[in-house]
Amino acid sequence: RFAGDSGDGIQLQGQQFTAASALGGSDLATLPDFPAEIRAPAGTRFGVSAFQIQFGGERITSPGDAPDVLIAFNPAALVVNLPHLAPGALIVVDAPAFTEQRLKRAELDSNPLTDGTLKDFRVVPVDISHLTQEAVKPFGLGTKDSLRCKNFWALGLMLWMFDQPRDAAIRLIEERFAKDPALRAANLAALNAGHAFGETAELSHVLTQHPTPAAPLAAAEYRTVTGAEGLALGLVAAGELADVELLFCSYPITPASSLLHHLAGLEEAGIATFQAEDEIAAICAALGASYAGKLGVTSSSGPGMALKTEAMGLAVATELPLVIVNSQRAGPSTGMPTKTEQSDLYQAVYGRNADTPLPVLAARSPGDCFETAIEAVRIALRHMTPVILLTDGYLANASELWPIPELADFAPIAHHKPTPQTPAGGVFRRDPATRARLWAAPGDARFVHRIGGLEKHIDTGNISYDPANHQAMTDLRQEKVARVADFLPEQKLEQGLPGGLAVVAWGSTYGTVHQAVREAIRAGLAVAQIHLRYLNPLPKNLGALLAQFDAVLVPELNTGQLATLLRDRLLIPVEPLNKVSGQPFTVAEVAEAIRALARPRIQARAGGGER
Amino acid sequence: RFAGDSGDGIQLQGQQFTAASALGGSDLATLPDFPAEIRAPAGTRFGVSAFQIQFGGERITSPGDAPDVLIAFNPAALVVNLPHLAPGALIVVDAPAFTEQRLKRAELDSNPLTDGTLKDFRVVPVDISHLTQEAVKPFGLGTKDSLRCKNFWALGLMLWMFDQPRDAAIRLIEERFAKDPALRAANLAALNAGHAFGETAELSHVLTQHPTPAAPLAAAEYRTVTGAEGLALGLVAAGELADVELLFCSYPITPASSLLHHLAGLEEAGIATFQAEDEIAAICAALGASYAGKLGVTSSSGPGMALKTEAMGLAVATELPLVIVNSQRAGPSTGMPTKTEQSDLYQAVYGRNADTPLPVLAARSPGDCFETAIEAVRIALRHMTPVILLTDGYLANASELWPIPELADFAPIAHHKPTPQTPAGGVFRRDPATRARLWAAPGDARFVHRIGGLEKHIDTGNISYDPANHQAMTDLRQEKVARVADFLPEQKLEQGLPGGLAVVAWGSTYGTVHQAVREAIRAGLAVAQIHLRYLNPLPKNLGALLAQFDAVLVPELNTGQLATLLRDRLLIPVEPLNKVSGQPFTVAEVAEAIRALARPRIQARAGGGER
Amino acid sequence: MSERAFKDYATDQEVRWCPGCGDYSILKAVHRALAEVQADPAKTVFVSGIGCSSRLPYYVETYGFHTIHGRAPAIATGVKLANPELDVWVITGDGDGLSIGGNHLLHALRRNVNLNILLFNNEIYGLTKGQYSPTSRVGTASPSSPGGSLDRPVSPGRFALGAGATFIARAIDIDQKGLPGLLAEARAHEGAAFVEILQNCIVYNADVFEDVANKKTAAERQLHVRHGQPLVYGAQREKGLRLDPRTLTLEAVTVGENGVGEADLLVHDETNPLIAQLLLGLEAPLPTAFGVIHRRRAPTFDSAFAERKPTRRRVRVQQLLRRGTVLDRR
Amino acid sequence: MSERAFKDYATDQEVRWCPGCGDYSILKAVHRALAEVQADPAKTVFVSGIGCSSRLPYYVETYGFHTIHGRAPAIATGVKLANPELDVWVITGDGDGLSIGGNHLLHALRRNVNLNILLFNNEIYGLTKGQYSPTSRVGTASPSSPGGSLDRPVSPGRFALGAGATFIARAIDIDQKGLPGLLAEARAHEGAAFVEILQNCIVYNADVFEDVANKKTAAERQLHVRHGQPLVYGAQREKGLRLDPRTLTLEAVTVGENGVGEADLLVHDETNPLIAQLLLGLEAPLPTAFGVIHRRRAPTFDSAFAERKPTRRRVRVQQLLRRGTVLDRR
Ligand SMILES: Cc1ncc(C[n+]2csc(CCOP(=O)(O)OP(=O)(O)O)c2C)c(N)n1
Ligand SMILES: Cc1ncc(C[n+]2csc(CCOP(=O)(O)OP(=O)(O)O)c2C)c(N)n1
Ligand code: SF4
Ligand code: SF4
Ligand SMILES: [Mg+2]
Ligand SMILES: [Mg+2]
Repeated sequence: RFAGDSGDGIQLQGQQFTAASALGGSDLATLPDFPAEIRAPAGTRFGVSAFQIQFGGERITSPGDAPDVLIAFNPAALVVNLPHLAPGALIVVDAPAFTEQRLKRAELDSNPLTDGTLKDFRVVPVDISHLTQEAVKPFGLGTKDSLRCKNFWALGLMLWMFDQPRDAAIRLIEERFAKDPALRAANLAALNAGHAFGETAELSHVLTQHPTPAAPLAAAEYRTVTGAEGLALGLVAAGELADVELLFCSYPITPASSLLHHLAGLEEAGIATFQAEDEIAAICAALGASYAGKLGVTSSSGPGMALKTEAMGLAVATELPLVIVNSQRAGPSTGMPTKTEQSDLYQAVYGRNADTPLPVLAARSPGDCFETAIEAVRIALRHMTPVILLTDGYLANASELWPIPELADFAPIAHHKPTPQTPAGGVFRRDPATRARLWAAPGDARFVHRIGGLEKHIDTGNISYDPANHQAMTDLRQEKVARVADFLPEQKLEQGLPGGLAVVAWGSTYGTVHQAVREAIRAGLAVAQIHLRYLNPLPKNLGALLAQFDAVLVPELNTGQLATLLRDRLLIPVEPLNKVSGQPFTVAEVAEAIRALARPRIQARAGGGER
Repeated sequence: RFAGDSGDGIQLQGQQFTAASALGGSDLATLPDFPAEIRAPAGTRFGVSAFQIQFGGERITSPGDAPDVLIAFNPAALVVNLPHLAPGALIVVDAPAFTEQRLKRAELDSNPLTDGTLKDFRVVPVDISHLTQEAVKPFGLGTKDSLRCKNFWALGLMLWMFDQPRDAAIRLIEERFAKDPALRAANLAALNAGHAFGETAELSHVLTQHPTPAAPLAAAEYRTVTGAEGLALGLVAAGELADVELLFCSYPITPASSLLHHLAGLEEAGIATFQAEDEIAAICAALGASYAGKLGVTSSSGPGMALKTEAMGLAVATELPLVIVNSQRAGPSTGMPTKTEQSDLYQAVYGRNADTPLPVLAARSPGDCFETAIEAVRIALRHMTPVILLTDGYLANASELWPIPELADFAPIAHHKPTPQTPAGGVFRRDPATRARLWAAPGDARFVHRIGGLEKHIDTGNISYDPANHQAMTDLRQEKVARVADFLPEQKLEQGLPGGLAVVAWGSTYGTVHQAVREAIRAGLAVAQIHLRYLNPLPKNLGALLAQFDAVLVPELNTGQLATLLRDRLLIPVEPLNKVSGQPFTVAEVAEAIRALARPRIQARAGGGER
Repeated sequence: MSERAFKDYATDQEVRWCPGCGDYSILKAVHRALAEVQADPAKTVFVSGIGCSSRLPYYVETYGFHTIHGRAPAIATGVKLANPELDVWVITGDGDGLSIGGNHLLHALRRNVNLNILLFNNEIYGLTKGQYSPTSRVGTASPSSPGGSLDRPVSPGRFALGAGATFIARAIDIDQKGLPGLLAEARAHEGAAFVEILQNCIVYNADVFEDVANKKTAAERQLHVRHGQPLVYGAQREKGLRLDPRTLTLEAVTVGENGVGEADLLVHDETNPLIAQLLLGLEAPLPTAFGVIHRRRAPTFDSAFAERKPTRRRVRVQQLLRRGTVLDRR
Repeated sequence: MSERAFKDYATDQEVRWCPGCGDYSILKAVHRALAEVQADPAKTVFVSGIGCSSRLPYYVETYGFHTIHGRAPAIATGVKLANPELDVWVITGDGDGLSIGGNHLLHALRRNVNLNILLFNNEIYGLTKGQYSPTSRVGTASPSSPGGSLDRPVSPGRFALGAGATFIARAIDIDQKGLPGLLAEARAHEGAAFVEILQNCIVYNADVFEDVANKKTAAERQLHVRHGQPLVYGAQREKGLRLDPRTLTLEAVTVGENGVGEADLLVHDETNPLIAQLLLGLEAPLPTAFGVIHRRRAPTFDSAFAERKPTRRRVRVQQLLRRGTVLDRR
């Protein structure tokens, strides 16, 4: 929905669009892959919805569709349209238009951009008018005409965000302005400038989400939450559950930055944020904080994660708690920063020098980011170990309606800080259940000690080159991570019954896979869904669980990294379904793979019996 | 062998040792684990051989034993003893004693330390006299007495190098100097100072080597070579075989530094060395060199390798040739820099963000370092890809008698540099066999282009966010590495026959495993040895080869990294034998594991038949 | 070979910066400078890190390497050592060059590698949506510092001076008259040439340089230094800077007023690090210094390297293999 | 609490340096300084990187963190931000702090984090067996530079000045009289205190500082500066340094000779960066400057951080969860 006052020529534009496509000649309306893609997650409704908006704009709110988008050229346009917006909708505002005077004219006595009105929308303030004028300057239009190009600038931006090709829009412009080369050139320039802005400023793509099926909402209080918000809230919640203060140290990188930005706004909740000079300094500062008795948390993506691997080794060697959040993005190297991928699982599990194991978790949805963050902190503090939490660019920006949790429902988080009763010394006295050491920090006269990255004696912590001790420490490090599994819940089936095909996935593919499996089950196929939160160590019962199936399908947005892990750990054959295009799976893709492997439920039972 | 002129009191010392141990009361002689460890690789003959040296010093030269050691307190002592030394022997010289005047007295007109006389020994020049005097200063001895402490200083250094406990020596001193507290304290201080020197200066441990069984030497010309030398020579040889110049960029780290040091001495052979400010700069400079048309090579260990992982991603993304040598050491983190380990295989194969595959090779012996270096360069240039070559601290310092290769026997190395005939443009025109791109470098007007770490269009190389292109590029990167296997030799059995137990190993455990398997075969067990040089991709026939065996034993100096790889890639059960103590395997350890799994050959055949 | 026009140095790639971004004018100045010196595209390489600024190589019709964040100086050093013939430019930003990349910049400067280093200083992380950078002023409100940043900023020029840079210059994006020539001077310098270019990020840090950039007041706020010339500025070039020898600080004076003559003004000496320190330390109300602030001759790392370590092969490996004692068992 | 003797700050660990290493005397001075200020071991933390120098924390009876190569300033920053109560020392070397760690050192200094940073400068990589370092002089022969190093060295002090350091001092390992007091001053400074300590690596770079260290000539070669005092040195303290206001350089003069009086000598002003630049630029035959070369007050990062970003929990998370529009479906 483009909204502004008529002066902006919105109606005119609307008519133009309508006319153009009414001819039936509009490429937009006839993009060949349109019908097929109609349920696609990659926000491909944009083209369509954009036009629905133009054709009087009926809103689309059913789950599984592109979130509503509002482009507000002035305050009035914003407030008038606000009520119609789906929670979590994306709002692009022409920032400078929000002047005192314009606010008054809209009968507003405070600026909605800053007074919190837009708290649960994603707002992108941009100087559209100015940027458009700059873009069309070369074509020497009058101010009025230049300003009219705003709409195509905005369209360009949206095409970027919804990840759509520009050609259709370009042809539309060419048809429309065939007679006026200046206007044509100007509008093309505006379209491209808007698109370029999205790319240059690394604005994330808006991805349609497949939340858990839209069962009638259970009775509860709901709010919207994005993955980044979920993580931020989960981290501070965990701090409260553990009664530990947090220091979040990070260096900006797309798409991880949004977590930094959210936490910077939550500093009253027992967390402080530090923007370091690079990712190495960020994880080092976080580790320093953990050494000093506050929980250090760091966060990054892609190349930034690679830089943190050396310091992770120090965290493992010194047995300090640390939470490392990885918002995965498309690679290798800089790759496609704004595109999503699940390709850092290998790195999380295996990507350090020497035998340096650590626990790895992954979140499945924006709301689940909250719980997974709490789990990550719980494991880090209970086992005195660094923990990697995997999310991705898609989750970070996706938003969903979320039943507001009651913190009281979460078990408090235990940690190993010495109490007044703890006898002095014995920093390396170990908890029998977890083999975790004491979390003794400077300031406490009872535990003055030295520690570092050189191999240390298992009991005294002093430097030791003793072969037997190194073996013992290596075994200890393995065992500490292995013992995390003793505390994990049994792996459950998300849906479906044993026997037949198990679809095993992790991370942000949850919604898509869930929908595909549901449809398959409805179609009578013997399929069940297993979704993993804990990737290292794997839940103890996973092997036994999978043994009840004839086949295992592993859909991943990588070249088969979980598949590798399952083959190695469980020594079972698995069928990988891989997609590495920077796009999430479509339900259709997963459904097709399921059809190829699953059999009707009846035979399946027998099949299950054969084993 | 301690050598110096009588003034140094060597004879006196010798007598003292003799006396002390002749009593049979010497703890050294009766260290409980001595007999058991007598064949151990960890240079444990030292204690014994040290005493043999004292008892008139018969030299031990049979392979599989501690290399001879000479401590020369002056030039005369050096030259007199030189002829008696095994090639590759370790020489610790009291550097300042090599004065003009002393050289004259030894009838030398040039200084053997600098005139190349010692080219094929490992020489450690240390200011022993001075360091000893400094160490014993507090005890106010006369110069003469202080200087006598030199021997215990040297003993301390050797105990470090041969990785022996000091307690026995300490008791020896205490017995000997029971009556003279000052002398006792001084000699103890000297002993500790010498030991501390070894540790502080990160002097590598001397490890006994198990070269391939001492079959009577085949007719050939031999020289000694350490692993580091082998690598250095292999790299320059490869440069000549490819007719490409090399730029070696590195940052010092134990044990990788020795490669830098050797190459710094070979700069006339078509390689230049650049000491960068850190490991990141080192790999980046090397990559810059490859971009500019020379082959970049970088080298590191442990924590330094972790720092290089980000830039490896850029090398994969830009498809530039690069050789990365990893001299593995004990970790995690700083760990035990001077101890050996094979624990970076996970990192080499999986340790990067995103799907970023690259070929991985490992050397098995000092001489094999030469060939493996050539292979690494061959693959990097043929496939336009970064390559990781794994060696370790043990190999880097171990030395063996090596039949001097004829460079003419090696196939020339092909690369993808444009020729005068190559049509302009088309930097990304791909070789059909390898899918490698053109190695076009600045300076050539025909191929002016831009490249970087953002995803690039598979044909034009321009930045591309197109999903289909990213999928295509991801597949291409996988395929490029997979196709390396098309060019690899068939995996052979080192010894033994199909059926029964296969012992599959990689890297520096070769000698030990070879000896253990040989003994088992002689004992009539159904065992065969498979040693892998190519770890990623694995040789195509490995699966078929292993299918001919009933069981697979995988001995590794890590927690089971190759075992993981084999289970995942081949989906076969394997029996890991892991040791992570910073020490190489002993033949006994491997032999025992073999006995536990192998059956007599006769049954094995049948066993083999059962399949 | 026919004369190349500055347009010939533009590529066919769509320029991806926000309209009005200062990077456009810098790009134009780069094209102009390359034309001015008739640079050979085949022998010219632009190496950049990551950031809006670091996108520049895609828009210059020479060889270009868009590398990873902060590492351009290290990669460029490798390029230069591998082929000293090349004219190597490094394009970086205040985040790329001074936050994550500070160490490599330090070492490229102190080694005096013959690189032309352009640091686009917009006092913000543009590409990642506007977080404060190491050059942002205290109190900068940004997505990562909603309450205002707390870090004291680093001065790119003083950092370069401390690193031992042999060429330090400052310019501003909009100065199309002066910038191309300055870039040509940087290129001409034998050694690491460091040029800080004040650049306007109109989206995330608009007009942060307004105080010096504003055309109306520019004459009063900009001090353009020239070797051997007194430090004068002002609309009528009536103002000048005088050194107080006791406090070793600069004070603004008006020539002609209370007995001050041109002779009393400090004369710029490019080769004097003390004067560089003074000029780089100028703060409002005193004007900001532009132009070549420091320049001195010093051996370059790459030429020493090329001379002492030619990669050319001078011995055959077979000889090396047979060096030292050989045990003949034939 | 009873008085702590300097021996009480030693640990039970066997000291692992080569006999005669300058690190021993620095360690002793550290023990002395801690005793002098009666430091509380529980509230004192020594953070180091990797290197011989970085082994020091094992030998000091306080909290100690021997981290990874070059990262000590970053880790120490985290320690200080997490608990501003702590007295945090950073122990580093010329390789650890200026080669791999240059960037973190730069940012700790420009942020002015309240750390006491001791850089042991032996102009060599000791721990890794003697390769040349970024402070090694051109031509240094080492295992990685058998033909002599080619890199121009960086000056730790000038680097610190360029980074905006608020406290810069220089000392020499053997100066047991002055060193403990200087360390106490560094500790007293509010902000990042940077102390370069010339240290003799007797094994790999023996006597590289002989020229200044030699007891016989020390008086002539060492200039000990004191705030507000003229720059005098020499056996009879008869020599001094005078500023030539035209060239802005320092020249050696003899007081009493051809009409030079004490009044003509430059008076040290710790707060003046220009004087710091002059002192840090002194080269033979002029003496080397020791003592507090630069010191000025500036807000510290950690105090601003503690004030603006207390980690104390001020709202309950449950409230945050319910912020914004809530959709009630009960
Ligand atoms: C290793 C790594 N860390 C972080 C990032 C994210 N990142 C890209 S550009 C940038 C900062 C750019 O700032 P600057 O250098 O000033 O360039 P500008 O966009 O302002 O021109 C950051 C943090 C990255 N790409 N890689
Ligand atoms: C990441 C990493 N790179 C390299 C090394 C090897 N290393 C250890 S100490 C050191 C240099 C030490 O030099 P300096 O800081 O001057 O300390 P010194 O030993 O001279 O006191 C190096 C290169 C390492 N431990 N880690
Ligand atoms: S974000 Fe700022 S720096 Fe980047 S292109 Fe836009 S205006 Fe320029
Ligand atoms: S190597 Fe040098 S710096 Fe290291 S302990 Fe020995 S003398 Fe000291
Ligand atoms: Mg910037
Ligand atoms: Mg040093």
